Amino acid sequence: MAQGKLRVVHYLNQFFGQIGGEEKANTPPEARAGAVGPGMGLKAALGADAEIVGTVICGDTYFAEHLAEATRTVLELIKQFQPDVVIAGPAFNAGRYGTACGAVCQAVVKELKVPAVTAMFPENPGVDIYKKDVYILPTADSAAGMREALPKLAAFALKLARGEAIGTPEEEGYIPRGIRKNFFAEKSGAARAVDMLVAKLQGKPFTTELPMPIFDRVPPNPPVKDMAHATIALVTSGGIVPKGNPDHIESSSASKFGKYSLKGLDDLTPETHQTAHGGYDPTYANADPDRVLPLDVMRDLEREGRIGKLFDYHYATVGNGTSVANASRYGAAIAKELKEAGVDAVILTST
Amino acid sequence: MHVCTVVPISLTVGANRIVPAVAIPHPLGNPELPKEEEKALRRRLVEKALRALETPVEGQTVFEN
Amino acid sequence: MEFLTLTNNPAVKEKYPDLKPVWVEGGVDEVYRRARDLVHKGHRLLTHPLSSSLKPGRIPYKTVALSAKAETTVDLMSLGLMAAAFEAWEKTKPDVPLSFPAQVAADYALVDLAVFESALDSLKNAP
Amino acid sequence: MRLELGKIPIRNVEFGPATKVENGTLYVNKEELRALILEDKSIKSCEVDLARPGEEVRIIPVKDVIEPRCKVSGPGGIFPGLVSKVETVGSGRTHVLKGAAVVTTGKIVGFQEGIIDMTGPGAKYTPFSQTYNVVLNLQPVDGLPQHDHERAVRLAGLKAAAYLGEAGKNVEPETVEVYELGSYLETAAKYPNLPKVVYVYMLQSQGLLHDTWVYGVDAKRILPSLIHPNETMDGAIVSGNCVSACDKNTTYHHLNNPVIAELYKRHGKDLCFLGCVITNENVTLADKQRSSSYAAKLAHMIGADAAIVTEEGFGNPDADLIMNCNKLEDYGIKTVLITDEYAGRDGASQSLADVSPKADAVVSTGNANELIDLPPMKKVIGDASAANVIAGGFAGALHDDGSITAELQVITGVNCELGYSNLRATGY
Repeated sequence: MAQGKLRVVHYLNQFFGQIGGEEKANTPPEARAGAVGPGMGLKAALGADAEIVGTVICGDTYFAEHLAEATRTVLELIKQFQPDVVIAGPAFNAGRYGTACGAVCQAVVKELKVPAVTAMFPENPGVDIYKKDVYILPTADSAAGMREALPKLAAFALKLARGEAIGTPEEEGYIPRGIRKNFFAEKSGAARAVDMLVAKLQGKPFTTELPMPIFDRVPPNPPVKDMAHATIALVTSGGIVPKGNPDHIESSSASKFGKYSLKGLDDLTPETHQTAHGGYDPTYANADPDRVLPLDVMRDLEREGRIGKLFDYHYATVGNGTSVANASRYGAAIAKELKEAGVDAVILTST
Repeated sequence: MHVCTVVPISLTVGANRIVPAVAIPHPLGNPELPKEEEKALRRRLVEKALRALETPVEGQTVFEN
Repeated sequence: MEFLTLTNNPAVKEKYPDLKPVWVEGGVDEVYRRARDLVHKGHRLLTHPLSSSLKPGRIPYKTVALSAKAETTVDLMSLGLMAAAFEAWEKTKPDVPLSFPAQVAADYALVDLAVFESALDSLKNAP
Repeated sequence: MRLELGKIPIRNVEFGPATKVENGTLYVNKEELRALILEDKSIKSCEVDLARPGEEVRIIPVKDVIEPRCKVSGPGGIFPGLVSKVETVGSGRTHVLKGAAVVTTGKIVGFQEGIIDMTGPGAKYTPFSQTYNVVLNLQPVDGLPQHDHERAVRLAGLKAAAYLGEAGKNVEPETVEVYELGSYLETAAKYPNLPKVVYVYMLQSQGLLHDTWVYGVDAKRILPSLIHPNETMDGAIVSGNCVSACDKNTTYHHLNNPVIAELYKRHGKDLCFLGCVITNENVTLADKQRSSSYAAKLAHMIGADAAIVTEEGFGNPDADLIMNCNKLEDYGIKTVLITDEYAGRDGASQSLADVSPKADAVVSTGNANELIDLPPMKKVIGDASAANVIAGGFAGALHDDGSITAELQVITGVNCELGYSNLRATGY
């Protein structure tokens, strides 16, 4: 290997690592010397100054199901190559792959103190989870965007490896991380305010320097046609969990949601359930958790045939100081599971 | 379908079918009522939620009654 | 109007026994928790829960005034302010428990008292 | 109202037998100045020190910074209602010792902030590292209550600035700027085709160490009022703030309000500057509602099409800022806000305690939580132990060698929400 070249390590899943498709998604982490698959295109884009010294590959399912262990092993394999920079993906719209790329890059930055970059479709769930800690470049939603993505990834990785300053998302093209940083502008705040005001008055474009948080809008679902045969699920942000809070859902800024069986239960009592929520006085919910999650009434309605069936599980998280990004992620994950389980409609209760 | 005490928050976060609830610490109950009446109140709210789910909506809709 | 004063500030308790302030044992977050629970029950915040230009996680004392009567509906603005106050507390809370030299603690008590007093006329005269 | 502002550049400051300005140097008769300050029997001692740009000097904790000015002609005097008689100011002629400043220091409460470094990395964050500073270190008589202590230090600084300003009375200014605005009707008639702009000027008004004074009146006692921009240039608005150094408006800032300067600059070109509405930031929500409604109504009544709103402080006043914004926009008045941010040390937290979709045009003066390392200085003016309290959990840590690691918040003027400086934050 030529001396003085920047050392790049590439992370891929089983598919792009040319091990196989979904049937190989359980493959544990392994390392190869040199470039593999899209690494070839990346190599060309990196040019003469850098070299892909190794590729680490892990199956998506394996990574998702052994998160801590897989991250540790992948990290060890990456470390052996002594990289100057790590590139993961691109993952496009593959959710598990995107999440793995984010997790790998986050660990590389935090544990190995080596810069890392990944790329994926902006709506990949990996984006919301990791954008704060990791540089993520936006890509198309499928591998058709590979040719466009690789040169951008290569150029960004070279910048990182050389220790060059990374500019704003607008300048560099990465997905905004939501981190506020100071710098000295060319004009004073007052002069910028008057410029902005004049632009606003003249109907010309202007960019606010502090964007306000925005919330999603979703189109409404069609109504449930046959309630007597529908499966209805209960979901709550009011923190109703089995007594003892087995998943240790945090009382505020929840880092997870829980899924709990309602099989064989007709009524929630202080003996069986409690609230994990720290955002309101828990006395009433603890005395009778049905006040937040109306299981007793749902069972009555199920018996009477008003609804077809109450879904066997309820989902719960704590909507107290939980970031919008996390809340959306839990919502998406819960919705996906419910859809796969054939649930027709959901009653979401909030405190 | 969102059963929620603070309707404006539900509107802000984008829920489309909204049923206003009783109070923040007890959205589907009222500890001041006798047990049976409280359950009847809860049932009325859940039935309202089911009716909301059966109703076609164009956009965000609050089911007051 | 009649109002309800929540405080963990000994200076407020001492100077205004007539107001019968509700004493809160604990830090600013405990005052916030009590205020929030009252807001959930329909009381309205009368003073802003954040103190002037002080970080809530870095100060020992806070006094908050709420409407004495609970309404049947939750006041949305009060709710939002309590959420913002908790967020600000969370953001500024110290890694180790707060401790202040006696004189500094007394100064904090005085400033909280002064901020509360600057609201008193408005509170008493409000409809 | 027409004001001639004569600027006398100051390029050095020295002690001397007589207080005067000569060839750009401000000479200060230390004893005369001390005697003037000590006329106030509540002040036990007053040390006068000088701090020049580039010197290895740290001033801590800073209470206020004031620019020396004097009235040459026209009604009233500098700082009406506090130093001069209450008379409407803002017309005639005023002289400014440009480049000089009075800095008051002295511990009023144990958690007071306010650092000015005359050199090193901290210097580029405060405008007062570039001024020739006459520093008053003031100690009160024993047992003086903090309210009286605050007043004594505030008045001492104003008196000193007026005293030094007198030295420029008979000096020929290098430049004379003219600021003139007539009545609202005249002004609007003069530029019928330009959008009418009003400046909504928020003043911190929450009690001890968080107050502002207008013609000697405590701003928390006012209903929002109209004020002619020229009045601010003669010291109609004075700071009584000394907590949250980064985003308090010092009296110097009020005298040199950059929003007023910019609006004057653009007046008659792409906008028509009508004037200012001052409003407060009180403790009760009823007061906040009343003041924001009243301020927006005044802006509407004088026919504003657009407004710039500046905040003072953070947290609690974010509510006033957003109320002002919502209510102005509800009148159809296009609004731009200037605020600083408290986004946490890592910049990842929500910047403001209140938000609104109507706040779609916001200028940021930077994240006050960002950390900075301030190396030790050869000389510390003021109360070096104040830094110990900063270490005591307020915003940073004093190290053994005298260096300080702190949030930017401790530096005077760094995030001034009048938009005085160039610092801003952006999303990464």
